[in-house]
Amino acid sequence: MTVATRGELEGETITLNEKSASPYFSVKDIHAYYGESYIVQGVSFDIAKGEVLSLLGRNGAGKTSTLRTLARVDTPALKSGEIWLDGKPLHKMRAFEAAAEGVQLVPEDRRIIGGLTVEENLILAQVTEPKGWPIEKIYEHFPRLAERRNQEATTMSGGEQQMLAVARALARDLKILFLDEPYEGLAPVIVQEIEKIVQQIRDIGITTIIVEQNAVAALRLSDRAVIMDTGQVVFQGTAKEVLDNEQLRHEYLAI
Amino acid sequence: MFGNLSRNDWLLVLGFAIVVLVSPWTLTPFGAGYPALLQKFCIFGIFAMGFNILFGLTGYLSFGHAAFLGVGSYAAVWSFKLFTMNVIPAVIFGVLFAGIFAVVIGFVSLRRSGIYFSILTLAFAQMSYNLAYSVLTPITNGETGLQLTLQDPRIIDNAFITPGEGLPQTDLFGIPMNGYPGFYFCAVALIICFFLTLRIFRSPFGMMLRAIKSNQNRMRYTGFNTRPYLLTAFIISGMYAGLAGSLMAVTDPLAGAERMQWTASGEVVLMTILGGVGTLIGPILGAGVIKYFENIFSSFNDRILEQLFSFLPDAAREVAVWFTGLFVGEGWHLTLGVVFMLIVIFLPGGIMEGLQRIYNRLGGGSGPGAGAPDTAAAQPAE
Amino acid sequence: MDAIIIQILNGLDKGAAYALIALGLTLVFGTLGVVNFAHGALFMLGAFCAVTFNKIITWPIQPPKAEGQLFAPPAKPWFEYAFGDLGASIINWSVPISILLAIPVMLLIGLAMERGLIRHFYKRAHADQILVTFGLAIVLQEIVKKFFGANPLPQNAPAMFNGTADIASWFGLTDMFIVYPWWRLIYFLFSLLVIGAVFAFLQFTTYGMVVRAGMRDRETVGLLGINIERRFTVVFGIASVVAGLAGVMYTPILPPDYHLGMDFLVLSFVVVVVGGMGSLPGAVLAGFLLGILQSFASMNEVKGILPGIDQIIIYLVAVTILLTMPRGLMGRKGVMED
Amino acid sequence: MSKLIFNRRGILKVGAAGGVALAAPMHFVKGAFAEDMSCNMPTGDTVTLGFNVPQSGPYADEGADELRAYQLAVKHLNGEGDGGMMNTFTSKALKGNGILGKKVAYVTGDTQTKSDAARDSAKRMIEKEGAVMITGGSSSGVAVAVQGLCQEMGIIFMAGLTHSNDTTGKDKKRYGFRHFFNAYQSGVALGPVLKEEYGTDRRAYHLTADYTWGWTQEESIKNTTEALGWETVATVRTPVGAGDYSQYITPVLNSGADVLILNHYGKDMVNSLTQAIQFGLKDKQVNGKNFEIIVPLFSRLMAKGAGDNIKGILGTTNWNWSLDDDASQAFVKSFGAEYGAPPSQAAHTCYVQTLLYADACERAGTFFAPKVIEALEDFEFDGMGNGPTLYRGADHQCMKSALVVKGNENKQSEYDLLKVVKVVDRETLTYDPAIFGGDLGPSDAKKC
Repeated sequence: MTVATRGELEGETITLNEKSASPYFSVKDIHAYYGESYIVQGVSFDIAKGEVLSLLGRNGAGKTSTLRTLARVDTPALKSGEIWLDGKPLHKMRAFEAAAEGVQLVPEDRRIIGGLTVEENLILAQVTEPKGWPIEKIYEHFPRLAERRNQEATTMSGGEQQMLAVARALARDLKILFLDEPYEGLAPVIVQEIEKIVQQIRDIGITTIIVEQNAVAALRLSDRAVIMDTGQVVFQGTAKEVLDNEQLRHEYLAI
Repeated sequence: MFGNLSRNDWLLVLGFAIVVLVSPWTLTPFGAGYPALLQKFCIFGIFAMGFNILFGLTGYLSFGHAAFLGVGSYAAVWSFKLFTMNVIPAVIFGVLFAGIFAVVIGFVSLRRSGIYFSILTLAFAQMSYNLAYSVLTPITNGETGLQLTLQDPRIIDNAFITPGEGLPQTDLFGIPMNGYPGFYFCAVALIICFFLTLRIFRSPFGMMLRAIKSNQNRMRYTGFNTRPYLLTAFIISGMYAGLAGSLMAVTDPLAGAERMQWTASGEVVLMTILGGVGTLIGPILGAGVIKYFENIFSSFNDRILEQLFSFLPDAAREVAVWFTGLFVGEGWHLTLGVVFMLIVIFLPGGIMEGLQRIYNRLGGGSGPGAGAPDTAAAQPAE
Repeated sequence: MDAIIIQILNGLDKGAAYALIALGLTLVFGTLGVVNFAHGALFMLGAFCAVTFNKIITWPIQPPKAEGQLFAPPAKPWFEYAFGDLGASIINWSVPISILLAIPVMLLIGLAMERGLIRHFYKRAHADQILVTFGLAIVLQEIVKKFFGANPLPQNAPAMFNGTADIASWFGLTDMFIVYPWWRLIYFLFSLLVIGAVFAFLQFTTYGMVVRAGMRDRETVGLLGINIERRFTVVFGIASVVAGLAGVMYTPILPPDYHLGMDFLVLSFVVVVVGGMGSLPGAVLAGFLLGILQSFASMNEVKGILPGIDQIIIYLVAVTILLTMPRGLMGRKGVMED
Repeated sequence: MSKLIFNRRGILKVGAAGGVALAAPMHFVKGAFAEDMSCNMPTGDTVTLGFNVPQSGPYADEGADELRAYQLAVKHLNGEGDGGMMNTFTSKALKGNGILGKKVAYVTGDTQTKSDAARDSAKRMIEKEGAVMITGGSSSGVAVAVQGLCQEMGIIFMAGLTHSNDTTGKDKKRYGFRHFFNAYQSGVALGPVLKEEYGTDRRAYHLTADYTWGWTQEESIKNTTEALGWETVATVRTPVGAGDYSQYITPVLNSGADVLILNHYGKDMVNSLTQAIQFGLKDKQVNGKNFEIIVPLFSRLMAKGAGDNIKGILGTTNWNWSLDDDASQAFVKSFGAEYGAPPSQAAHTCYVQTLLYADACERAGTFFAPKVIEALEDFEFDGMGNGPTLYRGADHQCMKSALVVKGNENKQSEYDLLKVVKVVDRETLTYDPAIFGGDLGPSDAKKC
């Protein structure tokens, strides 16, 4: 038996199955729109604490939109469905409120803020609670950023910006991390470096969702995988199941 | 030839024509059944409808459309002064010159988009206004406005008839163009413009403009050159404005520089948005509402209000008169401001959206998009 | 030479007003993404803060009507009755002192406007924003007209700033004749002070850094747990205070009337766009640039060659700049282009 | 007359018949075209006048004061109140029972100080509300535009505040009448006073509002001052509504001029004067003389806007409430009792115009416009505050005295802003109507 979750209190019927606990992060039948276009069409999945999940699928399958919906940014707009993180109803929150609950999205284009230095980008992440790693600790782990702390952040290379984006997420005390295409557009050497960082994050035990074109690279780090197509979930399973399923790989991942 | 118009469209044109032509009777109970105001309804209806072809279809917000109105007026009055009091050449000149003006301004302004386009058009219109007001006085007669004089050559008229004593009137082959005949002339012009607008809305050209509005960038990436389409729309809407301007001169042969001022350009933007951007009828309704307010509300004075509230006891009457006095007479601008705000806040799609909602509530439609064919084209401003 | 220097001064002074208004306008646009047509009205309201303050402290105490006089003799302000010489000098300094009134009042007006109206329009089309704020501008000016009438209401600068400064002699230029009104010099310096304060706030405080970040990318700032909209409300309040202060201090130069805001509105939009939408330094630069060009175009020598140039110079420059520099002097790509 | 006219009439008839068939409602079928019917002749027991004044825009305060004067005039015409100038007016045709026994009613409209808006609003009053006469306006452009409209529609227009020579000069109309003086008369009136106060050796610099009224005023004043022997250093055109005039004022400093003439009115005048004073022009010494500023057309409401800056500045005005003749006193008393403040010159001219129209109808015995025009033309009267006055038939301009005034240095009341320096008599101000050209046009009645 477990303690009643928020879901139960709100009249949600939860069948107590053999896991006997509500999942750490739970997505229930979310539907989201960009204006009139129906992008996310009823996606549901759960993640356990500390798990790493790959969200895979072809271009335009709705992966990024799903991540953005989960991070509660204004677009796409969530029309229905629920998102729960550790008993907190994210679907009722806006991005800044979700961030206060420990949600962090590292967007695919990194969204390093121009006109600000590297250090200012990091300070920005610690303007509000909950704060994560102190900035000095970040510099220890990312010596490159320390070197460039007073440089305008957008003048750095793509890989460095990706580092900063991840570092910025770590500067907050995060419960779940959404990584959107962390390797996109980066040279192989840099990819390796980033991969190492993601590995570290995983080792710390931060629950993570990775969206990645490079499915193989993503699956290497993941416990489980969700495959999407045209806004819907077409497969859920372990990372290994995906790697072993030729047809699945061929049909949805082109690998 | 008119293959792109459905039966419903024809009915719409017919219905519209009937509504316009009977308006002298139907609008009288509202105090609007007199020629000068009815003429204004038609003229500004044309102006707003033309503006909507640019703004409603392509999303390009011109803030200098009044310049074309002014050019149309000046051209028409010059036609009266130089050639003949017949209105047909005046209208042709008005539309033509406004068109030429639109080619030049449009060609330059359309090199930019968004607010930069708006400011470019605003700048051109303000330059026209300032120059017309002062330096160009020989052409425009400055602040007073261009008027007919007894010394005008009027070469065509004078070749056939001896001028009578006093200033001649504008005429359509003998029918003087003031009062109700003037209104009917404008009304016919409005109906023709409505028909043309409907055709543009339904044509592939109209579809193309809408496509530009919804995704200009994508069209650019595909190597598609949108500018000729935009320029054509700009010129067409400039010509509508020129027609409106020349009709103003037809019903009242005077052309003033303030017709080109930014406030006049702003007015047509307000009319269009008030009525409903991108809708067929909306801009005409918007024009009607604003002109009605301007004419009717500004004419109220304390004495009329006293009569209106005469049934109240003295103290209550004073309060009522004072309070309503804030919004009418010299306070009519306040009413206008409040109405804009209310409409934009509560009816983002303008009056047309309001009508659509009422229509739906009355059970006429079962859901969005099920309304009248013209409102189906309604879409929020982008 | 003297003439040119004086025209530069004129341009700087004119530009100071443009820059202050455009600064606030850009601040609001850059943060909230709202095209605020009521910004000119805020400038006007600021000016009327000075008028109101002056009205309050000079509330007339009517001496009794003499026998046979139809209208009473000029009244004496009650402040003079109540506080004697101190009262008189407060009245003398009423314009600068009314800044103290204007700051809280304008802040409140700004916050109320943003919370009550503007916030509902963040995601609406720019056209809707223009319409609703334009409607608001009309309403505000009509209310002011109702209370203060349509005539300009002259406000005096403190007596010690009446008259002119002999600027040439400051620099020991005895062969030149350059005088300039004290109050206009003060206005110019005041504007630099305000502009400097705004930039310092944005550049050197964490709050300012957050705002700058929000102007660049409000979504990401939101993802970092910051409620940027609340901060932008404060920014709106600041913009409103800046416009208000510009208005207060302008009253001795231009007697304010209810229409003041509309007179500056179009011009300040041109300034903002020429500067580049969303660029604060651009707005300031464009303000001063257009002010100076306007002054030069008004010189007889120039007008002799190009009659009427002074009436269109601002628009002409705007067209030229926008055609050669697609996004204005310092605009960024993608802002307000569709 | 050529026979082609006849033909044209034929077409006209056919066309008009078509028009009637189309437009059957109201106006076309209203009454047969009787011999002496003109537009909107009252048929019931009231007569409606149209007061077309600026209610918004820069002249809104003047418009409000004009409207007050009109309402007072209506009261007096209807026999209410103390009668004001009706008691001093030399023509005794008005009986205080309305006009020709019909009670006077009125309608109002907002000109917005724009020609278009003013014509729209005049048209509304004529077409919809049946006004038999239109009066008002606070700017020459508007007056000329509305006057032209009234000529076309056959409605008498009694101009309010309009100072341009054009109104009764090149744009004069048979149906338009002006009581207010004009720029030319301002110049003539100012001349001797300028000579007396500032001598004959002066160098003048003009700043002129860049539109028709500004130009006629500049020309008139320039002619006057040059006749005195003054030199004109420069005439500079300034945009209307410029707000900040600093860039036009600074060149005056080093130009060698010792007199600045501001051909501005309204808000422009308030601004340019305020700023000129700020630039220290009044404290300057040039060529060994005190620098002077002249504002040829003054109004008390504008003087109020300029505040203390107006002190000691010369100008002209049509009428001022401080005049002590019986007529002015009666009017000020009546107006002051009603509204608690003295009337402005705009209010005065509007009040007088209304009375003059009513009186003309009484004397003509009809509202029939051509007859009323006849009654107004070359009408001699007195007791309206400007001494003996002639409504000149040749150009419909009143010939009467005008005032040279100075901003009061020592005011006795809040309203005591202008001090009368000199009352310039009618003979001095009378000029040949031919100098401005123009043509009154016909007075034949129009149906409407």
